[in-house]
Formats: sequence, structure tokens, C-alpha cells
Amino acid sequence: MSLTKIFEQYPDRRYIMFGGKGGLGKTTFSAATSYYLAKKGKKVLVFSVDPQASLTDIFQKDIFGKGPTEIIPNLYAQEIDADKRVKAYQQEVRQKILDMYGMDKIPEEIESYIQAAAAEPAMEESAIFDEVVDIVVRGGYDYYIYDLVPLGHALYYLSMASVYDAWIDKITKLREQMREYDQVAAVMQREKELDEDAILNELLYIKERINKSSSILTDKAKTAFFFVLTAEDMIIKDTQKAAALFAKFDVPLSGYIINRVLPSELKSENIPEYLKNRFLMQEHYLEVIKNDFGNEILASVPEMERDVTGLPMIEKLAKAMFGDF
Amino acid sequence: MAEKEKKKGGFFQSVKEFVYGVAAHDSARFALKTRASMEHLFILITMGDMLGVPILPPYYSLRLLPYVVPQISTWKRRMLREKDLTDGLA
Amino acid sequence: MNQVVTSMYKYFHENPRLKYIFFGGKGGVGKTVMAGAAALWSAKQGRKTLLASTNPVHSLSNLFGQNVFGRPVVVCDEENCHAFEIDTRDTIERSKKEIREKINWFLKFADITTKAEDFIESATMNPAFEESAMFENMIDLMFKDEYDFYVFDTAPTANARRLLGMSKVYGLWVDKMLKSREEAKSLRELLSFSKKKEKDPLLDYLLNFKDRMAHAKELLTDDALTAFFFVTLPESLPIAVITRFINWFYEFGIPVGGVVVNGLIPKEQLCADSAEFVKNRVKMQEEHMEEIWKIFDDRVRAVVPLFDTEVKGPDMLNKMVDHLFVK
Amino acid sequence: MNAIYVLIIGLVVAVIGYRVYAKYIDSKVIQADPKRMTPAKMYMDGVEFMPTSRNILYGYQFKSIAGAGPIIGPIIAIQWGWLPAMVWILAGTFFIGWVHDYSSAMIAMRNDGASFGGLSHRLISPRARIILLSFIYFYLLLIVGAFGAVVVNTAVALKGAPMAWLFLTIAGVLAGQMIYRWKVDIIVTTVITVVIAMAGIFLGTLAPSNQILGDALSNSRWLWAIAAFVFCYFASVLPIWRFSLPINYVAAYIVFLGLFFGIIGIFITHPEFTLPAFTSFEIPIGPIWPIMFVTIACGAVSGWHSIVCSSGTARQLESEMDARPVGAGIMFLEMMLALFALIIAGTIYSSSSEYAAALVKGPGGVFAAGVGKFLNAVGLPLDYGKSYGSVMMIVLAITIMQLVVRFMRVATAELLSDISPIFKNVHVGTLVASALGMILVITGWWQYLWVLFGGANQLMASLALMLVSAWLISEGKPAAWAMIPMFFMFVTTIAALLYTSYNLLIVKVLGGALKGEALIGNTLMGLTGIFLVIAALILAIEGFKAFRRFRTMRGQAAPSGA
Repeated sequence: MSLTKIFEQYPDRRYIMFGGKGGLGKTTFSAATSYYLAKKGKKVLVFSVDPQASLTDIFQKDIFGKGPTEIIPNLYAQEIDADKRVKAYQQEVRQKILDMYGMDKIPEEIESYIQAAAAEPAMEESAIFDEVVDIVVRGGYDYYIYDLVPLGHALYYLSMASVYDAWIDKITKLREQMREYDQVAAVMQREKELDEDAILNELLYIKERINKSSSILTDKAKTAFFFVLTAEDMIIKDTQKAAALFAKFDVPLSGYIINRVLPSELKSENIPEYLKNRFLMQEHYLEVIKNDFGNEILASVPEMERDVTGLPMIEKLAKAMFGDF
Repeated sequence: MAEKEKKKGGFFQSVKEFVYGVAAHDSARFALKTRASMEHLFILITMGDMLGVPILPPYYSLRLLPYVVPQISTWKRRMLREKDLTDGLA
Repeated sequence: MNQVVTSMYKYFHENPRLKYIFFGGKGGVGKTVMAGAAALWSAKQGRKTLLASTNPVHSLSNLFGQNVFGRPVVVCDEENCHAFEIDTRDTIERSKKEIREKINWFLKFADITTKAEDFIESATMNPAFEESAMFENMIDLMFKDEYDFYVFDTAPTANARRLLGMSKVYGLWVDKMLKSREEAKSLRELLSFSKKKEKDPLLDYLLNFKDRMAHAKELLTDDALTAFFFVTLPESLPIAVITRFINWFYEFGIPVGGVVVNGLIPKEQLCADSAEFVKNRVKMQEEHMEEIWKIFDDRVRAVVPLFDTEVKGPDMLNKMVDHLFVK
Repeated sequence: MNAIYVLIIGLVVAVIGYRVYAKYIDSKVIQADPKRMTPAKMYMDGVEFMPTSRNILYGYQFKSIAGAGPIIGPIIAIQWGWLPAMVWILAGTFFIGWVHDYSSAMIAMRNDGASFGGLSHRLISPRARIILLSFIYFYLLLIVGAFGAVVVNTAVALKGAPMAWLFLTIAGVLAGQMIYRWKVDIIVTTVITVVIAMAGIFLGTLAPSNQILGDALSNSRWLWAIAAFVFCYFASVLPIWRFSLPINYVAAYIVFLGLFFGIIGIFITHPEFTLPAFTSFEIPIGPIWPIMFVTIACGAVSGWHSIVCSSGTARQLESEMDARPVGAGIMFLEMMLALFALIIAGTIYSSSSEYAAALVKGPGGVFAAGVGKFLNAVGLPLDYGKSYGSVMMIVLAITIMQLVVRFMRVATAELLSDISPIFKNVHVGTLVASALGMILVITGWWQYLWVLFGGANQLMASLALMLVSAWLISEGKPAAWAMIPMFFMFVTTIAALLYTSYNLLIVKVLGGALKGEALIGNTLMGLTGIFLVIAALILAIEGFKAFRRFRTMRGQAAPSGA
């Protein structure tokens, strides 16, 4: 099975992710894949959930915190600015309070609480998480390409969904118990209509959004998750370890892509000693990969002669991944 | 005449409320009391940091803040008021 | 100038009190290897050294070919060299338990009789726990002070920044909490009829926490004790990343020890009829080296060549030590 | 004299008291202000502070203060003659009773809804609070003892009562399920459960306890005392909605309907008093002063009300203007209830000896007989009416009793948990309270128990008035209207407690007339009486220090202010 085939065969897999250890080329693969799909006429959003995002560097265009930005027709890229998101979130909460109670000004103790919320240790990550939920729930694109952060962090991001889910479940349970007593009071007072519990509704709303986004992540019909690896011992071992961890979160694995494969035609050319040794090593580990991952290997992408930045190099990489298009 | 009718309705309404006060008020009050103390627990576990209880409220608890704004000062009062035996007697 | 002015070796000699060092950089640039080499070198100098991984996905065991998860283990047959992949689960459980206790105390204090056990659990649900547990573990190791020298293999840069910045983030947090607590306390006094002075375990907890954070921050921002090294390849993305992050580190006040360039193709292996591919790569690296010298200048501590095999196991690490700590 | 005149006199006293005296105090002295925020509104938290409409609070207040107290007191006190009893009911309510209730609510409202514990700490002294708390525990114990004795006497005297009691319990538990679990419409629930309870009363007349259990068991005080405390035990340890609240709910209708039709019956029969207006100054339980003044506690003045008013009502009043109608108004209503009980005792027996023979078995029988007679006037069969009256008595007594056992359980945890955490256990606290109550019920003579309870109750009232006086002085308001009642109640109750304790300890226990279990009960009662006196004296000393302190403070403040 090749990468192109996967895309042709499963057109419903519209959420694409590349995972793997740091520095193996996930971001460049994300960029190249989005480029390929855009050229195929699909409307694509590639977005980064990584505060050290490199999409700006790859596309050579400052997109940080600017929302979805058009790179070429049909290709949009976005880098989330967590700080900005947090600020917007705080403002949203403030506005809601003002609207709900017709106040002109937020009471001081509330205002200082809202401000202090920015100092919450997990605020930044959660803001990014929430923005992704937003992006996915909002819709509007044919393909969504997640530029995931390095391994551990990606797991952290996935576990975040389950933590929030559990949290919401717990406090929803409390709200529901409260509702019981509300009903009892209503029975005693012979009130027919019971006011809706706004908090319960809000919780259900949040839960629905989170579930929607995390169910996408774990839905094999909708999601393609590719692992990127290289032909090196430590990388292979770590990838196996990571794949097991991802399996725990029910992330459906679509296959593996081997990156940085030295082009074999080089072997016949005059190459320095270091490369000769590398070739030897590569051959050995390609064999290992073949044994361990077998036909789950979707593509071997050659080592580029220079780093992938700018559209021409992205196109070149895309062609290396998907063949000519 | 109409006014007299209204007054009569008012009287029956009062009697109804009196009977409610005798029989049902305690039960309804208890249900609401229980509900409210659960609400206080709810605010505590979602926004306890407001009183310096070392809870890290998750990102989404801020979304709930608008709904509890009117209750915050009474909540704080209820959490912090010194109580003794005589408070629970009636 | 285009050459290393103050080498790693020299830097360590000029900063003899250096005790906590970190390696950061974009994923895949060789942080773990550098950290391993630094630890091995330090151990060889006769200092009792601990190499600890705070990376959520550990790779030290693979690097040494030895299981070092959960407890410090002597590695590379070097009695002073210990490696340790931190297990955060216990720490997370411990801190959750502590928070549950505090909430229970408060519930009793506030006379909330509603059955709460089920819901208190939710107060300990926060994605930040894992991260903060890592940090707790790290500063615990530092405070215990059982080693002469500590090398931390951190997660990729963004995390590292968060990890070290955490003393600041938590500092802010704890300050805010203390303020709330003080306010709560004075409101309590206002509403109290007996005006009796009460013990406040929450305040004690927060003050203790604040002390720890302050102490951690003190150590982490002391440039005589702490240094953060950035590892990069002569390629554009890793350079872009560390350029951005070095500035953030300055903002946090974390001392930056310098930059280590990894994976430079040895020029002497190149000849006129070398393959075009190789020539192009070397050319690209040259361009980026220019950039590196321009940006980092005298902060470059070492330029390490691309080895012909991947670096793992004691032998390769020893080789790496020679290159990293060239005199 | 005809009973109707008693009711008319009562009405006149109530109107003057409420419209003139209470209105004057409310508007001129306290200066109730409709614009001032009440704690219920200001601190509304839905838990303790909950603004509630005035009409509902009338019902709530009436239910909370009018238990068995105002009924039993006059029934016993008529032993001195109905005239002194009537005069004390009227005068007590007019000069003291409403003052006490109203001002207890007012002081709490004006002090941020503080409870008596907090108020006594602040207004009097820290020690005052501690003594007040332990005083309250023994006060509660005496309530349990006195009311427990009423329940037991009634169950023994009226063989139909136990069945009715059992059915009421079943109906209540069912009501709890229907309301809290199944959320059935409240009217449906009410109709079904009240009918079940009524059916129980009827069944009681068909199958009296002596037919089912035999004479020995149905006359056993032990059996009914155990039944009463098992009932209270469930009320204390089960979730309140499962047992205690719904039983009270169903019981409220039984009592309410009984009172309503009973009063109609009085108007229909308008009986003459058959017992003498005055018998003698001294009767077996003691001289008219001070003993009669504590025998009729509720119905004239009762300390229990101050607890209800301060911790309950004051936190629900929507407006300061409601304090007078709810606090004072309902006290006058309770006065009418006491007169109703007086009429029952005074008119249904043809002679003093017949009354005396009935009273020996306890006030429950007297009350049941009266209710039976008056309900008969509205068409209910005599037997059924009597059974109805007996279950009213049991209900009135046991609803207070179970509430108090629950309080004692909480109090045990609060006061003793520092000594051993075992007291925090709900079962332990309940068992301690039940065991102490049981000893009193089984071993003490119920008339003394009643007098001691009345004494403690009136003492509680004078302590509440002491708090009120301290507050009035500290605010620079005229205080005589609260202080004079306080002195009167204080002196009277100290005298009554000392007299009763002396009788119990010196005459009976040391006199060697008692043996076995009676020795235990009377000793315990006597010692409790002594404890209450000592606690009250310490409180009095603390109180006077506080008065002096406030006087000098104001004396110093005045010139500098001028």
C-alpha cells in the first residue's frame, strides 16, 4: 500500500496526523501533504498545536497567531498563539458576565480572578487544546492536517481530552444530583416548570465539543495517523514504544513512513567515508523495519540534499512522498 | 364585587400558604438546602482557588464562572462564617 | 570569527561551581546524546553525577542499553555516572492525595456535610498534574543534593521552557493563591465571633510551596550553578527554533550556557568528484554555519561532527565526550 | 364560666398585645424599617439564609413552636385551678412571650443573622457561649425526657394509639419515597398518605394494643419507651428525607385537621368550666409560685422559641416588618392553643376527682378525651375522636423528640469530638442521647420531669432575654421591656429548679423513700436541675458584667459624641 493509495482509498479520512519522535520531519510531512492535497483541489487546513511551531519557518511566512492564512489557493496554515487565545477567552468570559447581568463593569473580585486565571499552570496548553477543538468543530475544510508536537507532548494532548472528559463527567454528576433536589422542592411547592440549569447545559456543551474532537482523533474512519521513523536503532525502538502508548488512547494507526532514506543511486557515486558507513547502517535497519512493521510501511522518503523550507522544496518533498501529481 | 372576589382569593391563598408553611415548608427547605450546599461544593471544586484552596481548576471551569457570579459573595461568606451548635438547631 | 572562542571545556573551567545543566533544542538534534556525554565527562572528572530524564517519553535506557527506569543506575561502568528515568506516577498520586486532604480539611472547616468524596476527585483532575509532577521530581532531586553534578535530559524545547519556567508560572500561581488565602483569612476573621486564631493548613501548604518554588527559582536562575545548553544542527528549522527560545530563556532569567552544533559533515571527507548530493548538503551546512556564527557568535561551545553511525552505548558516548569537551 | 368567654378574653388580649403593645415596641423602640435589608436577602445562600414569604413563615413558625408544650402545660397546671392558669397564659404571653419571640428574631436579624452561640460570645463573653452550649445540651435532654414520658404515657393509657402511630410511620416513610424518589404529585402523595394515617387511627379503635399484645405488654412502659427511641434513632441516623421530614409532613395534616375541627367543636358545644377556678396555693408538685409558672411554659413563654426564631425564622424573614406578625403574632396564636388545652382540661370532666384520676395516667389521656368530645360535636364517633386525640398527642411530642435527639447527636459530635473521635459517629451520638433520655423516661416521675423541662425552658427564655437586653443596652435603646421579664423569669425558674431539685435530692433520694430504678431517675433529674441552676447563675454573673460594660461604654461615648 502506498501513501497515495491510502488517500484515494479512504477519502473519508479527512483528519491527518503525523506522529513520531522529534526532528524526524513531521512538520515537513504535514506541510508537504497539505500542499499535495491543495494541489489536488481539496481545501486544506494545516495547523500547528506546538508552541514551538515551525510552519512559519517552513512556509517562510509569519502566520503565528494570525488565524488560518492562505499560503497557496486552497492551502491554509495556522499557528495557534496560546497567549492570544487565553486573552480572548478571558474577554469572552468577561463579556458573558456583562451580558448576563447587564453590568457596566466586572466586579473587582471577579475581574481579579479572571486575570489570575492566566497564571494557571496548564492554561496555555489547554488554550491550544481548546482552539483545536474549535477548529475541528467549526468545520469548513476538506482536510485537516495536525502538525503534532513531539511524541510525549502529543500523548499529553490526547490525555488532556480524557482528563477533561472525566472531569466534566464528575461535575456533571454533581449537577444532576443537585437537580434531583430541585425537583423535590418543585414537587413540594407544586411548581410545574423547573428552571433549566444553565451550568448543566454549559457542561453538556463543553462535553459535546470535546467528545466530538476527541472522537475524531480515535475514529479510524475519519482519521489517518502516520508514524514517521528513520532507519536508526534508537528511533525504531522509541517508535515501537510510542506506538504502544498511542494504542492506549485508541488512536488508529494507518501506517509508517520512513524518512531520510539515503538514495541508493548515491552508492555508486563517490561518497565520503561517513556516508558509506551510514549506508551500511541504513541497510541493516531498513531490514529490521521491514521485519518489524512489514506491510504497514507506506512510503520511504529520501533524504533531501537540503532542508525543506519554502514552497519549491515542499513541492519536491510532496512529490517524493506521493509521486508526481 | 370584583374586588371582593379578589380579596377572597387572597385569603384562600394565604391559608394555602399557611398550610404549606405548617406541613411542607421544612421539606422544601431541606431539599433546597441540600441543593445549595451541593452548589457550594460545586463552586469549591471548580473554583476553590478563589479562597486559596490549592486546587488547579481546569481551563473550562472559567467558562462556568459567569453562572456563579451572583453567588460568589454569599458562597465565600458561607464557607468562611464561623458556625457553632446553635446554628444547626432550627 | 567563525570558531569556538569559549569551548565547553573552558566554560566548565571558568564556571567551577556549575552543578545543574540542561540540554534543549528541537526534536532530533541529539539532546539526549549530548546530555549523556556531559554526564559521562563529569563523572570521569571524579564527580558523582546524575543524569535524569524528565522527558515524558524516556530514551536513556535505549541510549545506554540498560534499564534505568524508576531508579538511578550506574551506567557505562563508570561508578560516578548514574542515569535515571523518572517515574512520575507516584509523584502524581502523592500530590493528588495531598490536595484531597486539603480539600477535606476545608470541607470540614466550612461545615459542608454533603457527601463529597466522589467529587473531590474531580478537583485533582487537571492535565497540568503530569507536568508539574515532572517539575516536582526535578527539584526534589536538586534539593536532596545527593550528587555533585546533575544533567537533565529535558523534553523538546517548548516543554523545557515550560518545565523551567514552571518555577515562575507556579510562583505566580502560588502568589495569587496566597493572596486569595489571605483575603479569605481576613474575611473569616471578620465573620468570626470568637476571633480565635486558627491553624490554617492551607496557608502552610501554600507558604511551603512558595518557598520551594522560590528556592528552585533561585537555583535555576543562578548562572554560577545552572546552565542551559542549546543543541542545533546546521539546518534552518533547528536554528530558527533555538533562536526564538534563547530569547525566551533570557526573559525567564534562566542562564544560557551556550550553543552546541551537532552533525556537521567533516569537510575533509569531501573531494572534487564527490556525489552532487553530498556537495549540496555540505554547501547547505556551510550556509547555515555562517548563520550560526552570525547569530550565536561567541556563545557556540562546540561543533560536533556527524558520526558515521548513530550514537549509542558507552563506546560511542566516549567518542562523543572527546568531541564535546575538546580542550 | 363558659369556655367561649375564655376564648374571647384571649382574643381581646391578643389584639391589644399585638396591635398596641407589640406595635409600639416594633415601631418606636426597635424601629423596624421596611427598607433595611434583612440577612435573608443580603446573605441569601439557599442554605441558611433563604427569604420566604410572610404567609409561609406563619405556618413554619406555628409548626416549629407549637408542639406538645402549650397543650400539656395547661392540662397539668389546672391542678391549681383554671383561673391562675388562664391569667398566667394571658399575662405571660402579653408581657413576656411575644417580647421574647419577637426580640429573639430581631436581635438575630440586626446582627447579620448571627446565632445565639455567636451572639452570646460577642455580647456577653466567650465563657457565656460555652456555658450556653452545654446548658442547651441538658435542656435538650430534658425535652427528650419530658416528651418521651408523654409519648409513653399516651401509648399506655390509650390502647388505640400504638396502631395509629405505626400507621403514621408507614404513611410517612411512604410519603418520603413518593416525594423524594418517585416525585409523585404532592397532592396525590398527601391524600394517599393522610388517608393511610387516618385508617391507622380507625384500625387502632378496632384492634387496640391490649388485644394484640396482651395486657402485660401493652401496659409496659419499657416497650413504648423502646419504641419511641427506636423511632428517634431512625430519625437521627437515616437521611432526613427518608424518615423524619415526611413523617412530620403527614403528621402536620393530622394535627392541623384535629385542631381545626376541635376548635369548631368548642364553639358548637361552648361548654362550662366544671373544675374549680382555684384550688389551693400548693399541690403535690409544688406551690403556685414558682412551679405553675414553669409548668405552663410554651403557651406563656418558652425558650425553645428563641432558638427557632434566631437560627430559623430570622434567616428567612424578607422584611423587618414581618418580624412582628411572625414573631409576635404567632406567639399570640399559640396562646390561643394553650387556652384551647385549658378549656379541654377544665370542661370535660364532671369533677376534680375524675380529672385527677385521668391525669394520673398522663396528660395525653386528658387531651385525647377532650379532642374526642369536641370532634364528636362535629360528628365524629367518640371512640375514633379519642383515638385521634391520642395520636395527635403522640405526634406532637414525638416530632419534637426526634428532632431533639438529632440535635443532641450533632451536639455530642460538636462538644465531645475533641475528646474522642468516636463521638463523631452518628450512631454513638444518637445512642448516647437515647440512653440518657431513656433513663429519664423510665425512671423519672413524669410530672417532675415536666417541671424540670419547663424550668429549663423558661431559663432558656430568660437567657435569650438577657442577650436581647445586652443588645438593647449596647444600642442605647430602652431595655426595661425586655429586662423586667428577664428578671422575673430568671428568679422564678431558679426558684423552681432549686425547689424541684431539693425535693428530688434531699427529700426523696436522701429521705430514703425511693428504691431501685426510681432512685437513678430522680437523682439524675435532681442533679440536672442543680447543673442548670449553676450554669444559669454563671451566665447571670457574666450577663451583669456585660450590662455594666455596655452602660459605662455608652456613658463614656455620650459626652464625647456631644
